[in-house]
Amino acid sequence: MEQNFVNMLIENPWIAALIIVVIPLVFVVIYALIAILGELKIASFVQERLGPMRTGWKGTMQPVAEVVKLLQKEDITPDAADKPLFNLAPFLMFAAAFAGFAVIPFSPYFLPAGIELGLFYVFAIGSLGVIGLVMGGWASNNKYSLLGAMRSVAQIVSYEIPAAIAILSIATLSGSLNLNVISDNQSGWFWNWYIFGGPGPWWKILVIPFTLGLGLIYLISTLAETNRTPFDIPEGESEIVAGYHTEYSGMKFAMFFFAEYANMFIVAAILMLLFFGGWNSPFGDFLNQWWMQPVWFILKAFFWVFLTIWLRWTLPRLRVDQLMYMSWKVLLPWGFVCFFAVSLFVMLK
Amino acid sequence: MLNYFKNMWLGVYTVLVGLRLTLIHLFSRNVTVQYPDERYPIPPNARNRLYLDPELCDACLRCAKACPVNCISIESLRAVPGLTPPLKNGDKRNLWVTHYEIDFAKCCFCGLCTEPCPTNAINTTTEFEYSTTKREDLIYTFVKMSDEEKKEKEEQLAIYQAEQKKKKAAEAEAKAKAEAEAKTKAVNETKNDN
Amino acid sequence: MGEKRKIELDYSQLDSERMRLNVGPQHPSTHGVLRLEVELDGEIVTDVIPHVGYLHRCFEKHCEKMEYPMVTPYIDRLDYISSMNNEWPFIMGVEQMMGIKVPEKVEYLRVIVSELNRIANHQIAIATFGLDAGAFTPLLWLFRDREMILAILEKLSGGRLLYNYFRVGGMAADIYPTFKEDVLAAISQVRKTNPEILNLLLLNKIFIDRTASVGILPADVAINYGCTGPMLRGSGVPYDLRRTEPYSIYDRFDFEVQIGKGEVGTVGDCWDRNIVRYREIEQSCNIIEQAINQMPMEGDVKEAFPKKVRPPKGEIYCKAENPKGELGFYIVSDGKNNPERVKCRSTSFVNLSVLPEISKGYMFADLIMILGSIDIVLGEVDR
Amino acid sequence: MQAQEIFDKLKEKFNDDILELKADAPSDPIILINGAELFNIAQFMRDKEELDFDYLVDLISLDLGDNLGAIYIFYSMKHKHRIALKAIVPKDNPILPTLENLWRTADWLEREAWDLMGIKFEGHHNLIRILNPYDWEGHPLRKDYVTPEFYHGMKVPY
Repeated sequence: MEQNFVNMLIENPWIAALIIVVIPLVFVVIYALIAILGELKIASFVQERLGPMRTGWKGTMQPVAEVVKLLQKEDITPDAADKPLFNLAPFLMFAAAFAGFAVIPFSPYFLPAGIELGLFYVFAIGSLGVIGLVMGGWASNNKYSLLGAMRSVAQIVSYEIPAAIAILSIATLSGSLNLNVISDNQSGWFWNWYIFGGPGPWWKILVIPFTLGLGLIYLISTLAETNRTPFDIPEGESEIVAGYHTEYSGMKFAMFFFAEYANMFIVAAILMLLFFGGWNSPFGDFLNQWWMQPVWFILKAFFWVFLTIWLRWTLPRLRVDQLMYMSWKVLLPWGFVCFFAVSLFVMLK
Repeated sequence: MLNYFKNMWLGVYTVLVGLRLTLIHLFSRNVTVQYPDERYPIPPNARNRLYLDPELCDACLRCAKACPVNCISIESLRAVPGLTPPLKNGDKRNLWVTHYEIDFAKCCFCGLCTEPCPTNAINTTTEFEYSTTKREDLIYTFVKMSDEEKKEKEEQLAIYQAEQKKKKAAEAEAKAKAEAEAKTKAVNETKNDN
Repeated sequence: MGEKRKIELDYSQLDSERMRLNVGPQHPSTHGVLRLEVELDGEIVTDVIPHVGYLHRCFEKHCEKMEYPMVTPYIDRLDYISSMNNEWPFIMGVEQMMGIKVPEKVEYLRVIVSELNRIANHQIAIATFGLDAGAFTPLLWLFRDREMILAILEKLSGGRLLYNYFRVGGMAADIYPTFKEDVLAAISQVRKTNPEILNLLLLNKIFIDRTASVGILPADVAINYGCTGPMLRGSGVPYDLRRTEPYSIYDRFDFEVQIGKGEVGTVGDCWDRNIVRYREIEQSCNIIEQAINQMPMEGDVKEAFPKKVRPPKGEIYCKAENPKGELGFYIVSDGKNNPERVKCRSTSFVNLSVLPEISKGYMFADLIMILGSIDIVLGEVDR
Repeated sequence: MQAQEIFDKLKEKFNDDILELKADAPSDPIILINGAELFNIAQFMRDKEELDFDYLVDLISLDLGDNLGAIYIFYSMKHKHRIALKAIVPKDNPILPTLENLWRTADWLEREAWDLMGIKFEGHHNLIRILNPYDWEGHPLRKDYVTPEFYHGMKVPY
């Protein structure tokens, strides 16, 4: 299977590589704008408001206006800040988030880098963002930023573990770390998705509760890793103002913002690839043409985005110790239980 | 251990209850009033910007005295009876308002000034959109007599006062005379009695 | 390597320092311009020093220069969330000094408007408390319902937030024709949407985890600190001036004084204080319903206006149950047009003083919740 | 318990320091006391079983011309009665004992009275200004207070 349609179209490898890099970048920007709009509009509809109504048709251009505003703003570096680190942090964070896109297959014909250890890579690179976060929090020379950064590190590091357990289980189930292969394994109807035990004999229904549990565990961990409510403690505005990006404004704040949204897409994509059939149509061969596959993939990722927004406007925020409790005492033990059950199933199959 | 499971179940259950509620509200009617296009109905008795009808004001200073923040400043001049047109409601005008201004930057919109007004000259209106970029623009001058007019009125008043003074003096003289006459008369009478 | 090194940790030698964090005067959740000097050991609060006075407006000094009717607009601005309740004790005090008996209709109208305002205040208190916990949606839902109440009060008095509606001897304006229907509609709306708030926020497991057994205020400490209102009732003391020393016509209504029972945690925790507020909304609805049905619709509200507000020589302490607690005015009159001295026993000021006592040893996030559960308005703290 | 009974009870214990009872309605009943003995009287009122004033409602400071006055309002949660104590101190040496150790609420109330009226509370652990800025001069609620023209270069009367 050829992994990149761009390579097929363009002879020159350099230009092709450039285009391959630019496509996800453009995608991230468009995706972030749509996600921001969704956030604004869903929030306001839940709260019986109308939300932004004056920019474009029914306020659809609001995110664009916000980004333009952010870019126009004065770039402020506080006097007491550690300037090199302060300026580096947002870019590091964005770079880390963006690097994850290298192995995300939008469709079988578009995989920027077809490395075999894709799952491992995306997980490793995802943790790098924490450094940018700590850097920003520390270099701001602000106590609120520092508190936010510390909370953030504790949170992200703890929640990597349940997430890793969930990923490990799926790797066991599929026998591969290549995201394209994992996705390919789940082709067919939606009961072949790994959240429903993956393809297998009829008695796989025994493992379905455990895979569902793993899906839930991974979902909760992704919420925590992307700092979404109810785990938005690092930027809990009522306590520590804005957490690690208290001192950031303008362009650098926009970088943090985009990094966050890029990160959100990565975790959503992983969730979809591992549990929800990736780029496969849920209905067998129906609408499973090559041009529909990326659409399915993006639609599924947007469903996750909708879910997080829905949760955000429903729930209050947890406290730091309760967050840790949830990670180490609830998600991790149950993750292990599910992992053992899945392993047993694989051995017996 | 039981508590552990109970907490977990409660956590999941209450989150689902909340999600159900927010989902219902996601599709319910929105209550936003899109302000400059649509407007919230303001009741007629709303206490917003004050309005003074200069034709009704008699400069009795009751509004200025009632104001808790002293935002009303009034200057007045005594009116000459006979030469002065009456108020709009037909009452006699005792004083000319030469200067009447309200500083809306100070005004606290309590409406206390409207209550003691004998002629309902000062009133609250429903107008609330009058923000300006300069603080001076918030000082509203309702009456400002030009210098010539003021001078004219002052002169009239001076003449009138002079006349009055004369009259008064004449009266006083007449009175004194009358009294003196009465006295002498009385003295005469007593004399006569004797 | 080889030899195993013995590790001895002497914690007193460990180089650690406590962090002093300045929360406020500009901070998203200090409910105004309150400044808290917080000493943190990691995330644990070891000391809190509140610095108040950023909004000091010399209320008491102003009162001495002002005639009695001119004081009410200033009182409105003390606790701007519940202005109606604020005006009542002052006006009542002046009336008692002058020996004015207000008409029946005025008494009922006063009860209705202040209970409406109590609902509005508690809605704000619960909403902002939810906001401190990170729940944004209940805020907007509660503001939507509050809007109906504010519309009624606006139609009555002409002001939306600062009413200036109470007068010595009566009210500034009579009721409008559809008053009864509007009030009943507002009550039914509040009653309909209240369970939603309960389910979405107050009974949510995360919210309970955040608030239960946090900021526990035992009853004796609460009394010793002079806390009143939902603060004290949350600690299980049924002290409500409407019931213990009924003023005006509160003895005619049937309602229950709500106290915290510690259903999900300990008696006197943040959750208890808020559930008391939540239940008081329901009780206020009951009172309003009874009052609006008993209220005489005819009659003049300006009947008992005195010619000149000039109380005789004397002094009086007049108190009323503000949504936040006992609000009292000590008025000293020397027979002139303006008071000799007005002292305001502001509820928020006294309630806030308990913050350092109950927030030590909790986490920083809990401090914010405790502060939110006290329900302060800085306009009243600083006067 | 009625005001008269409370007065009698106090008179019995502190005969000379309890001066008089003013109970002309509608004003609240006020017991005039000797300021120097305030702490002992207050302690007696709090701890005595039949009185049991566990709640200090308010502390009011007054300017009485040559003297300063302080009025303490007490309430008993148990017996549901109310009484006020009034102590008068000379203006040039306004010292009262602190009640901070009996009722914690007195902490802030006394700070407020010190800040605005300038009554010194002896034994208060932290008698600093509370509503005014910490470096403000004078006690604004006194009748003879003159508002300063400038505070740190800012014009004060607007």
